[in-house]
Amino acid sequence: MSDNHNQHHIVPLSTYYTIFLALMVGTALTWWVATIDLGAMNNVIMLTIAVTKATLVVLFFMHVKYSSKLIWLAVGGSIFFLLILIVLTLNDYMARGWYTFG
Amino acid sequence: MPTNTYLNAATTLKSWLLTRDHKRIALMYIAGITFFFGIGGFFAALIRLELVTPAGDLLTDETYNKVFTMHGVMMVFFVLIPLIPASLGNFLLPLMLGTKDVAFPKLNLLSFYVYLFGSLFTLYAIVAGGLDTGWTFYTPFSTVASTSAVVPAALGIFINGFSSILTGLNFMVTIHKMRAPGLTWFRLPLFVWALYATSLIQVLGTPVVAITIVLVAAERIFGFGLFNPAVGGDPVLFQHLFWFYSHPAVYIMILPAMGVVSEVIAGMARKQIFGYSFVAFSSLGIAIVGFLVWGHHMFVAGQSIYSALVFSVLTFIVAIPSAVKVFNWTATMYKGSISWQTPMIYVAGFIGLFAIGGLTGLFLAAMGLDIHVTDTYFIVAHFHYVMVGGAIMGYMAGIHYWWPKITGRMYNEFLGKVSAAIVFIGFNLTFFPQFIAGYAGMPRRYHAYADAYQVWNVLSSAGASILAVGFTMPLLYLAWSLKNGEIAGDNPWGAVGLEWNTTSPPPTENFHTQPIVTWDAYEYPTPVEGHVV
Amino acid sequence: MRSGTVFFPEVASTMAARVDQLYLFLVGLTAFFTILIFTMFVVFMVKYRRREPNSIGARIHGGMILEVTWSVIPLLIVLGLFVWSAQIFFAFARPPAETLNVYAVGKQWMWKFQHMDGQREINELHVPVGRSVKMIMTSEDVLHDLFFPAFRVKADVIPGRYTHMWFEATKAGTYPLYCAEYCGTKHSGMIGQVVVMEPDDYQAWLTAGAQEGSLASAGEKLFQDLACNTCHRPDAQGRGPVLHNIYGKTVALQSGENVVVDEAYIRESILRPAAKVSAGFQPTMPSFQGLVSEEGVMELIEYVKSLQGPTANQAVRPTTSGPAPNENTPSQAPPTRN
Amino acid sequence: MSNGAAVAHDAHAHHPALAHHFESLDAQKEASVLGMWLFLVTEILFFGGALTAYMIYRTWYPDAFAVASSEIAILPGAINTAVLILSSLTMALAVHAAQTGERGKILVFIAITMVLGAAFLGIKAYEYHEKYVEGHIPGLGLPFRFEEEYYRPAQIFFSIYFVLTGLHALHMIIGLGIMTWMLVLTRKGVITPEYYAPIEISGLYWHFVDIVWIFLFPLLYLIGRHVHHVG
Ligand code: HEA
Ligand code: HEA
Ligand code: HEC
Ligand code: CUA
Ligand SMILES: [Cu+2]
Repeated sequence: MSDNHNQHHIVPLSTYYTIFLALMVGTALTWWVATIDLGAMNNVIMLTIAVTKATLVVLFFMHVKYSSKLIWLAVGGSIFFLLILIVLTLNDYMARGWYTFG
Repeated sequence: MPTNTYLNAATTLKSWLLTRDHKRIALMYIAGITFFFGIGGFFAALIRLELVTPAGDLLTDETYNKVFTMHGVMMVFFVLIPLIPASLGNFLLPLMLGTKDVAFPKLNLLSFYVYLFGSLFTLYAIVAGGLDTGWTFYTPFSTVASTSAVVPAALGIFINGFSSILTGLNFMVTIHKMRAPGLTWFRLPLFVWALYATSLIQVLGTPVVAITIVLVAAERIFGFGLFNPAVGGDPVLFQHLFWFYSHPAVYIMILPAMGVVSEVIAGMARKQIFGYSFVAFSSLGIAIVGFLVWGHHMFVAGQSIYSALVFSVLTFIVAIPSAVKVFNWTATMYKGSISWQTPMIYVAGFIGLFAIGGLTGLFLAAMGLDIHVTDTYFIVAHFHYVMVGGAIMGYMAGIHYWWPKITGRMYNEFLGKVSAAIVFIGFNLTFFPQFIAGYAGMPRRYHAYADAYQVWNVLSSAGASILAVGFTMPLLYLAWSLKNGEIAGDNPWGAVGLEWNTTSPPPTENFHTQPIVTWDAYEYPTPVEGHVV
Repeated sequence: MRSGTVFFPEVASTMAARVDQLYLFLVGLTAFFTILIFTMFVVFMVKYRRREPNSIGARIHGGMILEVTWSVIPLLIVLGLFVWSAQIFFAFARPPAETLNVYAVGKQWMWKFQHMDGQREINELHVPVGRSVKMIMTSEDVLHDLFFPAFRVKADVIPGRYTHMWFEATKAGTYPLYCAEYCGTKHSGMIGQVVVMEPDDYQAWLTAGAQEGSLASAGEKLFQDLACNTCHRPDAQGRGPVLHNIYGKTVALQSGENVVVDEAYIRESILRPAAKVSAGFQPTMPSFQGLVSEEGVMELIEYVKSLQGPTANQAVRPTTSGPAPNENTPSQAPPTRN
Repeated sequence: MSNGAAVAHDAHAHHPALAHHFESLDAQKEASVLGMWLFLVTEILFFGGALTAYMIYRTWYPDAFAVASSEIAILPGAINTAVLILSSLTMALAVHAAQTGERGKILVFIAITMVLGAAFLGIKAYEYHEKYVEGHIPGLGLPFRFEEEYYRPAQIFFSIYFVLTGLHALHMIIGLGIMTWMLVLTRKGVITPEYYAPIEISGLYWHFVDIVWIFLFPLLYLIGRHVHHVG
């Protein structure tokens, strides 16, 4: 973020190649994890890798690391509202079988 | 009249149809929305005619179901959601921001055509067999049982959704990036805050209803069974997805109207809005918390009672910012210099009717009571109070308030007041009895009903005919004023606000010089130069 | 038919008065705030109407004390309302321990009711005064909603699943019942009446109307007709588990989960046996989906429920003890669908 | 003052791509980037709705979903993941070339991106065909074949599978259209180091579609696989 017009930031090519490698490694890793049995941890690991990969793409390929706060807010905000949708819906399904108290 | 205006800049048909001027696009929206309001109103008239007698003898049950469905669909998706943002919002936002246009003028034109295309598509669905699912499209009725044109109608709504998204997106970028020099966030008119909050909902909510429609269509077209209990799907999941959008959507309808009310009160009382920042933030609060309450439509739908509990308490909380607004508006009136023009009469109507509509929302948020009133006419009354008494009244106030700016001419003040009074009376007569009928147990979406409810229905139908007169009058005298109205002058109300700092009607570029803002919103200098008392 | 005054439906259940109280309180609240605000607004309009063309309003920016006051007072009011309404809601959600169970099946466009003693009714429901009645409901096609205005209660009826509601009628009479969830062409024709009878009259009605015997005995017959008994035998020699005394127990599944045997579980076992296989058994039970109607399922359920008491060799199947089932909430989290 | 406005116009309006209502190309680009991001916000929630349905049914029918998803061959999905990630790289390189003004490189990288996108669709078509052959299409009146135990929930799984991958594929097709347009713009010389916003925001779109796939791959192909039919 050398100049104030942050949109002009040019990411060095080496960064792109590094990220690309990381993404490929992540993909291979996910596949490998899927084939071994770690119990419940399988899903956790696979999703963590997916989230990491997505974050890398967003930050570097999509230049969010070099962008204004507003863009960060847009990205964060959409994830927040998606979580609202998922959590409040899931909440219903999780709680349907609960016993009523009293 | 000024010689150089957006209206006479070019007069060919093409110059209208391909315009990128937000003001012309706004006018095209007004025309489109009025047309659909007429159609929706026509269906309303059929509903009320049918319900005069308990027997259900005017329409067949099948037709009746199609009629109220199309009434709801037209009014919600093609009238109320675009109503204020796309018309007054489009016209005023760049003016209020002191800029030449919205951020993406071509996109703005595109969203108009998307709107037109989507709504005409749904109109086509009426011809192609109608739609009988109710505006809520509940599964599995809509996916496996209905034999009407569900897919075309839903497709039209889907297409129309893009229009809403694009408008919201356009407005958000415009508000972030296009403010005149010196126009900081806390100098923005409250209408702009309201539009911003609305856009937020449009951008975050609409895609979810879009995917829901896709899933319903996939079920109908391909036979995929996502909501179908026969393959283990859950119909209630549809309701979650639907209301995730459609509850916030009711705030898409009311927030802009609240913005209009703030402007009109400030302008007509020539006074700073009491508690500016509370009113501004309550819009954002409603928009955001409004996403947490959708389950209140499903208290008896088979959702978990604990889930219901959470949704209920959040619903009660989302009522608070509305209360804050109402109190601040009332406080603003204190020691104002209040002009009794038509817009103000409509605002007074708005306050009374929205208070009733909103407070009856609390009846519904109260779970133990909602069990009895849900799916009865009590609900119908509640939402007409907020949607017609709130949103439409707000729009009527706004259209009268800015009519001189839009057209350069005044409407007929006397007729304006008379029709406002007619609307107010007709409205209450139409919908107040429905609260009573609803509590007495009359279910909604009933084509024939028990004799005991007839009193209320006759009153309601009588009211509706008065209401129709009240809504038709403005259409006539406003049209008449286009040619014959008195020349308005740039600032007939003697109000402040950038939109009053340019000619009426404004030039295509909005301002002859780029405004630089050094004052807060609603800062009234003395004396004020206005023509109207 | 009695439908109350034009303002109120008949007050005919133990809950109705509680609901009406909350309603009247809210009516008062609404009247109070609407009149308060509207009057103030109009009074200000008159009092501060513009007298000079050029005059402007007083310069007042706001006031923190007022803002806090008019946020906190409504907040307290609504929180109070929340607690009050939640109490009523939970009372509706929690049937008393002893209930008279009635099955209801919604179908485009009629209501079918089945009593434990075997009486079947269409669009008409007979219940006694002074006893808690629990409705166990499902739908054969789309969503419906059984609504008794006089009892202030309704609940959606959902295909593929049981929902419940309860009421205790307090006054003999005939009251309307409606379908309150839009269900297609004849939605407004899906109506009927509930006949509330004095206990003696109700007994008389029961005996007069008894045709095919109780639900459970009809179920027993079906159990034989469908050859369930070839696999489910009381002596643990069949291919399927012994069904005696399973109702209300928690049983272990192949997947390692436990599940409470309630109506929903039995229903699922009949229609989709493979979905939850009991531990120690092969999924050999065929599905009876399409072979038995919703009413038939209800009869079978009642039959299985009636299989109480000692049998030979009970200990063969693995059961685990768990909390007593509450029929109000069908079963554990995932199992709620069926 | 219309004179003054005209003067101001002259000062920086030499660039043909500058719209009349923007101060500068920078302001214009910031606006379009923000606009694109807001559009991606809507996309996130659009896919998010279907993902919610997926989550719900996955928690309802964990076994059936695990079994059903292990009916899908991993290899094509994994190749496709790699193909898309590579295309994201070439897209990023195209944007880089646009920033530095190397027109030839822009054309090459966009072309490669499009080839990779098309390859993705080709592999996807192959996978769909496999599903068709195996009788795993839960609709269209086709016979659905699945083991009895999971017959019904497997239909739900495959419905979600087709909705999600279908919508994703649709986004790819739209992306190919956008890229074609970008090729034209670049050829015409519209894209310069001062004005490359179109490439930049098309890139954002392309990367987003990639991200969707980054999630779809584990969610639809891999989760629960270790439990049943490992392979
Ligand atoms: C413009 C549209 C609009 C608006 C603004 C609202 C606002 C509110 N709505 Fe409404 N609603 C609808 C449109 C709207 N609604 C529609 C269309 C339906 C039915 C859909 C269908 O099924 O077809 C519906 C249905 C509906 C239900 C579902 C009922 C059911 O189906 O069983 C509920 C339940 O909680 C509800 C609650 C509320 C609440 C609490 C508010 C609150 O936001 C209201 C807040 C306002 C106030 C509280 C009034 C102002 C404040 C004062 C005067 C001060 C005093 C205040 C206090 C003491 C708190 N609404
Ligand atoms: C914006 C929303 C909106 C508006 C404005 C209205 C307006 C009206 N509505 Fe409606 N209504 C809904 C939204 C709305 N409604 C919804 C969402 C439903 C639920 C649907 C469902 O259950 O699925 C519903 C349902 C509904 C019902 C319940 C039906 C049922 O459950 O069986 C009834 C019954 O009285 C009713 C009546 C009316 C009446 C009398 C008006 C009047 O206010 C209308 C007055 C207007 C006119 C009479 C037109 C005026 C004339 C002109 C403007 C001139 C003509 C112009 C041209 C030709 C260009 N509406
Ligand atoms: C071909 C043999 C067979 C027939 C016929 C059969 N069942 Fe079963 N049933 C089984 C087996 C095996 C199980 C245990 C495995 C399972 O849960 O699917 C079972 C399980 C059940 C259960 C769950 C019991 C528990 O403890 O989990 C119920 C309830 C049940 N059957 C009822 C019926 C009814 C009612 C019928 C007739 C309509 C019927 N069965 C017909 C073999 C059969
Ligand atoms: Cu059954 Cu409405
Ligand atoms: Cu709501």
